[in-house]
Amino acid sequence: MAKNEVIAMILAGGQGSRLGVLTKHLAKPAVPYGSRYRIIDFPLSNCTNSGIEMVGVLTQYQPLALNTYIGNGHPWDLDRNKGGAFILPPYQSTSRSDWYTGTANAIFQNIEFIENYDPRYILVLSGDHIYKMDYAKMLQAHIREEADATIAVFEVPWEEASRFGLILTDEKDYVTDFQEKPKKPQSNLASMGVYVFTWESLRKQLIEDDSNKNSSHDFGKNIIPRMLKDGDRLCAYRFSGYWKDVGTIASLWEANMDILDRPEELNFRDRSWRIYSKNPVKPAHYIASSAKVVNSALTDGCSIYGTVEHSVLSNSVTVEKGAVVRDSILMPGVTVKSGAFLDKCIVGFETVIGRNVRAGASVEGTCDYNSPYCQDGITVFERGLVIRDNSVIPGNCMVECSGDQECSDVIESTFRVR
Amino acid sequence: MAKNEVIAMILAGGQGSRLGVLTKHLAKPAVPYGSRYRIIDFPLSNCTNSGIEMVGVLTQYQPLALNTYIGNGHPWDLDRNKGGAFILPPYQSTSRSDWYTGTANAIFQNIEFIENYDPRYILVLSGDHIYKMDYAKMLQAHIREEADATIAVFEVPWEEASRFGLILTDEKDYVTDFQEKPKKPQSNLASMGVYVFTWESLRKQLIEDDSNKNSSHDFGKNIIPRMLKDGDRLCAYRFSGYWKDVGTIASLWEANMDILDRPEELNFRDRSWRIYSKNPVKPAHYIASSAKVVNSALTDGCSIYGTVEHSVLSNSVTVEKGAVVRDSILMPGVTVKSGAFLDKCIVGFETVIGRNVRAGASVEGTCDYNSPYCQDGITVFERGLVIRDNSVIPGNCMVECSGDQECSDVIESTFRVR
Amino acid sequence: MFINAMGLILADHKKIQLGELSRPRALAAMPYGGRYRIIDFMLSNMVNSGITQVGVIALSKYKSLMDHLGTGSSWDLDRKQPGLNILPPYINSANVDKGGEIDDLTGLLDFFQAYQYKYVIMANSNVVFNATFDDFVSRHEESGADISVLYNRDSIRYGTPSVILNLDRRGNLRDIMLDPPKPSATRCSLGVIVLDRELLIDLVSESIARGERDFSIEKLIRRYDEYRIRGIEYKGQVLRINNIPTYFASTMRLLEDQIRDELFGSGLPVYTKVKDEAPTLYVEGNSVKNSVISDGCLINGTVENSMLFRGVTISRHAVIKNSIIMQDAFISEGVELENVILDKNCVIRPGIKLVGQQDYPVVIGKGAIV
Amino acid sequence: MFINAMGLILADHKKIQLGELSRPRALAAMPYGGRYRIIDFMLSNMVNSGITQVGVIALSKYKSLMDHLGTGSSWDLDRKQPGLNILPPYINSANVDKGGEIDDLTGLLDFFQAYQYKYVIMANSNVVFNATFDDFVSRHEESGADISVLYNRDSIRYGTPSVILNLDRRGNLRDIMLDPPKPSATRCSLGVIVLDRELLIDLVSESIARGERDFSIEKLIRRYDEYRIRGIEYKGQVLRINNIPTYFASTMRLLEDQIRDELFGSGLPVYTKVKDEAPTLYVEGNSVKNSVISDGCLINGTVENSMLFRGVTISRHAVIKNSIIMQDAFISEGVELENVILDKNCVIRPGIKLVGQQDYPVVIGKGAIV
Repeated sequence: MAKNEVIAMILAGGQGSRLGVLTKHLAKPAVPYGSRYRIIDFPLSNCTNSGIEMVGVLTQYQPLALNTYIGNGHPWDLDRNKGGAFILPPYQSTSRSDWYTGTANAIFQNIEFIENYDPRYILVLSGDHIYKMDYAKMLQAHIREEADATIAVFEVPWEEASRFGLILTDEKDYVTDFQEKPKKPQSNLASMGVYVFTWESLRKQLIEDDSNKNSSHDFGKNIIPRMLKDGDRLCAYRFSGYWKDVGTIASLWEANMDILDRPEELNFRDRSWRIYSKNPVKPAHYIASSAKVVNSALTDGCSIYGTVEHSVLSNSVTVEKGAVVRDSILMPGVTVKSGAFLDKCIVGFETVIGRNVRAGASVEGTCDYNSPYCQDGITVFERGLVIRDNSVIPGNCMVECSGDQECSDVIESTFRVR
Repeated sequence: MAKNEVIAMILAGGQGSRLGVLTKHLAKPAVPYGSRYRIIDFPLSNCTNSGIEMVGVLTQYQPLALNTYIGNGHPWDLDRNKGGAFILPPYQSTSRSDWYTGTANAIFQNIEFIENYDPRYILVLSGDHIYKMDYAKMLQAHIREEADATIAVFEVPWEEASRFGLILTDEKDYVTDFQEKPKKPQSNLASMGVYVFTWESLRKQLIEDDSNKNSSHDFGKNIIPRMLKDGDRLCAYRFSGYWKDVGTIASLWEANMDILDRPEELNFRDRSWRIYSKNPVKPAHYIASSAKVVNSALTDGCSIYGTVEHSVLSNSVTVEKGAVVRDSILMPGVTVKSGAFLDKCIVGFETVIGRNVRAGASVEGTCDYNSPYCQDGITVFERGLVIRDNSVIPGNCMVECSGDQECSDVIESTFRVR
Repeated sequence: MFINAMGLILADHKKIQLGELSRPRALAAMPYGGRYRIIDFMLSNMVNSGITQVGVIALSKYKSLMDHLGTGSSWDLDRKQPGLNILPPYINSANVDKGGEIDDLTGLLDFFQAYQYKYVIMANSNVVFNATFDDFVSRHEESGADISVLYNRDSIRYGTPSVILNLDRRGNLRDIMLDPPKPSATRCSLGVIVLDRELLIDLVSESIARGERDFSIEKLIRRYDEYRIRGIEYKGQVLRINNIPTYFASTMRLLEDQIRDELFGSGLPVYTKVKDEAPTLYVEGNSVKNSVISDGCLINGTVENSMLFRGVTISRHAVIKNSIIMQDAFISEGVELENVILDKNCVIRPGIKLVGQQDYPVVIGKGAIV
Repeated sequence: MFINAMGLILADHKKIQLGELSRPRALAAMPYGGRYRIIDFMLSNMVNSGITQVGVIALSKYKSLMDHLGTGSSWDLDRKQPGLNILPPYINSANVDKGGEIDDLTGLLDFFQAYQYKYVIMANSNVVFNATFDDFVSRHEESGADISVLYNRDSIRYGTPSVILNLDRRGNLRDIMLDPPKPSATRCSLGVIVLDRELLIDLVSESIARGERDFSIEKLIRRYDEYRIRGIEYKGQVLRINNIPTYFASTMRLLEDQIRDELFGSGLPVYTKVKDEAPTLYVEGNSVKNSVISDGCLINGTVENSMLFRGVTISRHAVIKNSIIMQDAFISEGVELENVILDKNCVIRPGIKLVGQQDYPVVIGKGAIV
């Protein structure tokens, strides 16, 4: 099979509003994860490791950070002469000019792009899942079964099944029906949002779907059910291994903690399946004599003089002497000043936590920033804030600078993050 | 000066509707020119040769061909780790989602992109001019004069001056006033659409301009006059050498013929200022024993068995035995079948001219395809057409397949061009 | 699903010398076909087969090869795990000046061990054809042979070295003849083999243990008594370059429509270094017949039955017949050349006349001013 | 406007050997500072100065250097006009096996002649600092000197070779002393010079004409009688690597906040080869104090006053003190190391104890299993 017989299309356009301030300035796939990575590193690296060299990234909402991050695709070895990584935003043509209105519509609007490469198969991926998967194997199964569509599924515990979109299959793992977050699950196979389509079959469906005014132009809601109705051959492909949707604050926090608590499941040290990412060009990190670092993940450019426990730190984080960081996620460039205490916090790019600030799950107090997006005591800080010394911020808060009001009782000032 | 103190922004978003079918499927900057090139090769190569490594390409209309053509920027050495070539389409953010409404608005919407790199100067270029220019020298003049804006100007013959946007200057070449295509020119210095701005000054103007509802958000019409009014220092920078706007069918034809008639002015063999382009990966061209090739430019992949006179052929063109091509421009992949005669024709990608077809300026007859965009007897063929054998098509026609009606008395069939 | 192989190209061949043309460069780096080097064809075959790791082993004069291959970007081999590995003789003494030990087989072994591919495709640098190796590898796989070697039935004699394979009815290699005066078989090796990477590692390790420094495809396939070696026929067009006359003759065959069509019209691109030359300009008064012309030329004079490389200037009243003019040559006014091979960067002064024989062209070395 | 210079880095130095660490690699390719090779600093200085054409001349053992530099993409030097030119000894005989002639100065001359830059900045590979050369070049330009050489006033003795410059009041070089027992001046050359490309071409051509094969910065600046050579002081932090004790000592200085700040906190990035390692995991029960730790490590044990390169595993109950542990080392349970330098890919078996002296660390060679 020639390398360009398959094109991967990564859906990276959604706003990801359930991540609150974390996606205020950038698209969800560009959110930092796991100390060294951004979420989109996972589908991109999976493509590279699966030998897929033609990848379209469908962007729409706040694409700048994502564009700049992906650049020419070099970090993922996707700076290929033929193919490579392509950013695909909406565009104007003589006949129409539309924003993408759904996942299927985004692919529909790029039919011309796809046909330029004349692929036989299309791999449709989400830009917001954490997993390591060999798509080539799934593709082989799809080809072997002569399927029109193959849906990757993942066995979940029965008691959690009702939280997922479920796939019902027969004994040969052909798809027979769906259940979207049902109260009474009839299956424990959750769809991973990873699809292989035979392009000819998908193309037909996309064109029909486009003219259907009642459709919301979504793969899960419209295209797949329609294919089943039309008698297309739909297969389930069972995946086992670590997989996590990081669509909420709570799941993003969990997925980060998993690399500390379940390191064997998502082993980043496995050199046969590296996760590539854009390198920050920083020196190795430094742990001072006054520091204590336990059960944590760190990367280049960090300087630790304080205590870091069960936390995930991105590059260039400074934790000053006497500061304590626990169960937290610190994004690139964060500074935690001396005497500060963070418990179950997620801190955005370059935010400075002032001296003796106390914030997070175990901190008691009241706060103007309570947010429905925050649960389980997690407190989130927007990027580019300077938090006043001695502030007290309890759990379940989303500390942000809203509109004109740049400062508040806990925000001393804000600055522009480049 | 550090390399990233200047960012070049190439305006490549316009539809270029005066080029008719040539821009039906692709943006004007992606139109082939001069046998080996696309129009945008000129500003891109000028940037590379001037040592400018940070180039934003503002796209909007039919960007796919342009995106695919520019790819990772490698052909122009713009696949840089920091900077390089960036495609900048319109996008959605939390606060707004707009298409670009003017040249200045396009830059305005990318203020965040620009500020990411913290430049001191911005070079604003058009994506549709043919010229070789050292922007570094212009930049030096701008810095030396401590100007807020520097406008490249070009001396035109007085009798043609009324066709251009003119710049009036004082004895020190400071700009004093403008005339847009005036009946009575007071200057013979035409603006080339090449500007250097001090970013701080431009930024201020862009923000003010954005809130002005009467503005059409255009550099020439709004920003520059406003700067003059505000007392900013505007300098003219004189350029001498070949320069041509290829906005019309006639000027595109002329600019192509210039490489045959005035080869010393736009010398592509000059290795100190190469024009880079994406290589088609084709073998060297072949001239058969039956062929006659005079006063013409050819490139890789061509096979010539017939007669080619005073014409410019892009890659992979076939001219069969007994065919005659004169004063014409054949874009990549065109086939001219035996016995055909083309006179002053521009033929789009991969179109097949049938046997014994007679078309162009010196051909007499009537035709349904008369077009106001075609002048001086030039006849244009859309890409992807198969022209019926023995068709007769006079000059000033634009042969295209419109909508559902795929065939006609001269079009036998159409096909998809990849 | 993708071809599970890595490639190795032997850039030199002990028995192949192209006289003056070989002086500045390895065989693989020989300019060929207007805009190519010979290696471009094999490298493109590998890349078009989906191979992304290629080693090129050069014994000497590898500088021009390195200049040509660069970062490998023209072949899309500029990858994070380097796609293109030039394996020069590895000098591991402290100071070569004092006569360092050349240890190339060790470097080769390191290269094979660095990757996990199942197969290695090894090729010499004296054949030109355009094909993928998918079919070759799957036929090798099906047969269960240890080594498979490509051959064809050349109707034209290409001169030495010809390696004639004697196969039994099942296609197993039974004997090899080198340059036989009266070959009893017509199967002529293309110098392209496929074998298990693990087997190759064993064979190379064995050679190192024996203190050998020599390594060639011919040597490997001589072991037909120990290993099961199969011949697989390649039926497409092959051009061979074994000496100056065959270099000249095979170039002239590129003027035939059918040969060009097989080599370049198959849909499998032949990649080469991008040079960003200008289009070629044909000036009033020129006359070009039956010739292949590369980009960047300026043609005022007459060119017939010839091959022009990139950037050649043919001045007025110059007449070029049956000749190969390499890159950036400057042919002055009134020059007459017939049956001439001009290496790169030559300048032929006004009025000079050079005439060779069709079988023995005149060869002018690189950069000569005549 | 942009700095009008090309760069040349001398990857080897005749007088600098780092014992066992030098066996597999050139000086420039010596691992340093956790994730770097020594050359990364000078290469980054050049790139940060806007230089886009750099030659690296290696006399031997250039394979590890080539592996590290790759296509040059980490330094953004993977350009169409190759930004990074590794100039190995150019072997131009037909067969190196028979003892080819090493002709490196000719290759060097070709390199300088291939570009049109006004200046060349040449540097040795035994100094580490972080700066651009803008100021150096403009001071050289203003002074009108033929050659300018950077020096500093080291308060620490770095051992031989120290090249002490004797300048007159105007800053012109009057005398050079190599390793003087009692230096009368404290200006110690950094082994970094700038000069006109044209002048350098003359000087190299002259050397070739004389049949010389040796080429060094020290040799060029010895010609202070013929040329006007100026010293320019560099006032920033410099670390020197002249032998194993200074390699060890200068690494240990990277544990000081102020030194790290000057070398990495200036805003001028230090580029190196991207390895895509995992983040480093600190497991329950570890204890790390005053150490620099690179990506991809897994730390269960105790690490104090040490430098860990990428991908190191420290098992439980292992204790590492005052040591340099290079890439991918595996330290088993209960190991104790103190004042040790472990080269790449070493495995230290359970319970092993190695203790060196602070001035004379124990050095374990690449890939050793102890």
